[in-house]
Amino acid sequence: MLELRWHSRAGQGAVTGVKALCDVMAHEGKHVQGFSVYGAEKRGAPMNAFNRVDENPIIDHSKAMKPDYVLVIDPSLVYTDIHYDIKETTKYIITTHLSKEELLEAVPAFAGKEIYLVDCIKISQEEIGRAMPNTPMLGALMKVSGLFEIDDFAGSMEKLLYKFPQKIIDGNVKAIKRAYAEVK
Amino acid sequence: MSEMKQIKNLKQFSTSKERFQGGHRLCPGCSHSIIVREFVNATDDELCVSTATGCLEVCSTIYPYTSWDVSWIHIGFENAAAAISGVEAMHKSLKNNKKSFSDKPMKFIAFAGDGGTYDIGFQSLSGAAERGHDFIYVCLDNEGYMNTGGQRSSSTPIGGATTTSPAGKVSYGEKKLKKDMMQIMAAHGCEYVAQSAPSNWKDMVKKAQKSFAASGPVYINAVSPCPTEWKFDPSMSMEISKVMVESRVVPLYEIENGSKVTVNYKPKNHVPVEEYLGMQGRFKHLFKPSNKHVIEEWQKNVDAKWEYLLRREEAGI
Amino acid sequence: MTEEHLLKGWEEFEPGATLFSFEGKPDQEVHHENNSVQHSVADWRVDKPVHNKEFCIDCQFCWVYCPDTSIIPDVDDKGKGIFGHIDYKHCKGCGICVDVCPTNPKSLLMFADHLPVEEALRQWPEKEEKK
Amino acid sequence: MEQNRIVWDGNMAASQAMRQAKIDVVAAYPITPSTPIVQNYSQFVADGDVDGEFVMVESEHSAMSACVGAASAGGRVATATSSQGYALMIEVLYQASGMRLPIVLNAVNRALAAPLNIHGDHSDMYLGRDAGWINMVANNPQEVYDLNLCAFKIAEDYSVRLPVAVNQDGFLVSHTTEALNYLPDDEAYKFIGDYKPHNPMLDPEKPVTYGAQTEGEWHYEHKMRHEHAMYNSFGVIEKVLAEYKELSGREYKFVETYQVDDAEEIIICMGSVAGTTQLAVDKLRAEGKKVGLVSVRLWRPFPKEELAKYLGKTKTITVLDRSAPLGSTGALYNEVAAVMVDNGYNAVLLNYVYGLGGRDMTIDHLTEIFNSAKECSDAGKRVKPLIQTINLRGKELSFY
Repeated sequence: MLELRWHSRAGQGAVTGVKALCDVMAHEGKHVQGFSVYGAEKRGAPMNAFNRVDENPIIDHSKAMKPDYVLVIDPSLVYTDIHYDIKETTKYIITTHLSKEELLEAVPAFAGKEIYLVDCIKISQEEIGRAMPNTPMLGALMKVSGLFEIDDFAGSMEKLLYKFPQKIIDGNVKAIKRAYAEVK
Repeated sequence: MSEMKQIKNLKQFSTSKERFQGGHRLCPGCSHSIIVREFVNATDDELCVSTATGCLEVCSTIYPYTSWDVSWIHIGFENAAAAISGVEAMHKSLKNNKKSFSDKPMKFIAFAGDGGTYDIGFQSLSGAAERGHDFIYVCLDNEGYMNTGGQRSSSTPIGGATTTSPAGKVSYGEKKLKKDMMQIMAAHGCEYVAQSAPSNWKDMVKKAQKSFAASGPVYINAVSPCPTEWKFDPSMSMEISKVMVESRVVPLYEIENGSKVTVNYKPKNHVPVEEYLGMQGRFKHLFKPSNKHVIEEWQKNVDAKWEYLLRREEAGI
Repeated sequence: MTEEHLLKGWEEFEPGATLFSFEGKPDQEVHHENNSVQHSVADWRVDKPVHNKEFCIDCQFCWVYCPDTSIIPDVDDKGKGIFGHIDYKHCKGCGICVDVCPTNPKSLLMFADHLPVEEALRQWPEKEEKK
Repeated sequence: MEQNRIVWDGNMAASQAMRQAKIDVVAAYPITPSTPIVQNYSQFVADGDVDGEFVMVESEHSAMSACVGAASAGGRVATATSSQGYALMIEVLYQASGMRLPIVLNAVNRALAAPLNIHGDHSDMYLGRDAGWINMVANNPQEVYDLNLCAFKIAEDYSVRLPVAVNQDGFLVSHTTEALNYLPDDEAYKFIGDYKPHNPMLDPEKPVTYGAQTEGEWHYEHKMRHEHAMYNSFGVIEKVLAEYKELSGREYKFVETYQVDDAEEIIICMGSVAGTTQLAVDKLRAEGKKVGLVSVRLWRPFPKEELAKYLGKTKTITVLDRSAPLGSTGALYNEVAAVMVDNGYNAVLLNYVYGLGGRDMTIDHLTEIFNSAKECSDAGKRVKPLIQTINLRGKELSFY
């Protein structure tokens, strides 16, 4: 089973990102589960969302998870505790404008961890026109995980977004591809 | 569209098909059934009626009997308006989808006492009125919870002795003025809001017919003298109702489209409030010298309200 | 007291305790056994109203103000409603019909329930002089 | 039957089933976590995807009242609610069932205040236990969808004519996105069938009175008629579920079981925890432990006979209740205990109060419960307190 944990701020689209990943994976015949931890908090509060993907039906409805990937879509969240319940092989994909060196210096807790960086905020601002780091993060995930060919994934996302104006769809596709190319 | 039934006089009206039958278990002399008959017999349209818990509900449908010759539902004390809004919504839904049971014109009425209107049913009434359902809400206003032994409601007038606002050594009974439901319902933007009294059958029938002709929410405040809890002889119900109108305690007026006030009847001879109060046991204690000030306050309030209505009418707002 | 024939077993009732107003269609005007018109409340009455045709002007006030639907009108040859009869099965003897009767002397008066109507009519008062 | 695969959460699954049922009137009021059902349905209305009336009332009390009015008027009716809203509806839930109106309620289960909590437990479902509704429990979005379609068909069957609640765990199902299969619109509707009105208020040819007062001479008979309909519904529910299996390939039983045949320790539960428990069973079976799972699908009417089939040979039964019983054993425990007594079974019985306010219940917790039960099996008697807690902070707490 593949497990992912998202770290986001309420309103940044982590839940939408979780659902989008579910959609695309389910389309490929996988069993999926997406959920988040809701509270009474409003826009801006740190929050988590989760994905499970498997070949078999997913019947676990607990929140217990040792994620294969930790996705951080708000740059400031690296300073909070995002390291619980991880395993040795857990990979981090982090939205930041910092370089790897700068990040390690700012947050020593990342030392010895497998981290990948990409500036999803900047990418989404430039390609979609607003800070919506969720879809570019999925592009970066495709690169790091190798789950899908990027063109296939971008094509699936394009279909998924059919209800939106063409401009938004195009922007998202561009952002996904750019994050795929830029993640390091 | 339904056609308005021609009702010029009682000779004509009394040929109506009766839609509320005898054999119900209301007290002798109860005004509720008089109002109901004046209302439901004033149209030939098909009717669906909901009724809040209360005297009318209990007494007209004690199993195994129903007094209603039209479809009728009772759910609870506080939800007559919500219940009829559901019936009306179903009617609309079936009509829009060509699944109606009948093409006949259909109207929807909720009857409730003042407890089920002014107090516990207020939210449900406010909601249904705000949503703009095509329904008529008739409050049978007997100024208290008469179904359960005469407790106070927010419709009980000042000085009224009830079992929960009794007069005693240091109390003259109810301390608060009656809630002004007419203005509240007008403020909801109801298409038609009117107050009537059963003793003036022509006024009641006219208002019923205006209600049936409306397509939006309608609120009718029908004052309903209660021989049992107001404490007067059952034969006097219409007498009391008449004095309520003549003394301007119950002005017969209407408010159209939320603002336009018309006073439908202006009594020519001045009947003091004292005369009305003196006819009922519930106000007996007000005639003690120490409580005289309450009667004075009563008269002041009635005069002020009357002046206010006349000025609203004159100003056309 | 409930009529015996209505006391059925649980399996015989309509689900949901619903009641019906009519046997057949409403325009056939045959009331269902569960319509309260089938039920007598005559035993509520202590005094009864008696109608005196001699003074009646068919104003129909008694019809409109009867809370127990117990003034049953007739229709004259012009199609107009006139006084018909009193439905003593449903009249509770409240006396409103007497109170609202405008004639002088009144065309409706209350008498003890056990008094025969003929006797009541014999006791009918004279026209009252205005004071 | 060719089916479409899609990703929905439990709320969307309920909303889509409602859309396919072509409901005549939905009267609803939003409350977390069932709010998305009301929102989704509003969007269907805005997009012209539903033909019926949608009444956005001012409270849950009025929502159910309008549903009762609409159902008695003569058409298909449904709504959704949770928790405090469910509690506000409760008076009218009794009215709906007593008047034998086939309303479908999506009950997205959530804790009851105080203290306030928006997450899933079964306090609200338990509150409605005696309200005379058929209650089914869906453990994931697929089941929410399937049971909704079945609910309309069961409720509207003439011999049943009872309202049906489809329960799902708040957030754990309602807000959890999963892949599921759904029927094409026309097939789903064909399965449910056209609404067959019975004593509609709106038929002027047959005026009907709903909600009369039944005093001493009558009330008992009417309540027992209701009771009879409830027990009688087992057969119809079974038939509808079988028809649905034929159509969709998905099978539902009153009581779902997993590895119970030779099980010495059995957990009995309701709701989404069943899936997690199944994984705990797998884990322990791999270690050679004889454990099993019974998940109750039909909460009312309670399938006593069906349940009895699985409890005769086991050594210890642990019943999980997701609601604080506050002064006694849990409601599900009580049902199970009655089945044991009625059948002369004598396994050790344990009761856990778990998962309140959405507290997590993991495979590890369930393993711990099974292991605790094993100690009773080995001892041949109850060596643990009757009521225990799991994943609760603070000093160990148990009762009886």
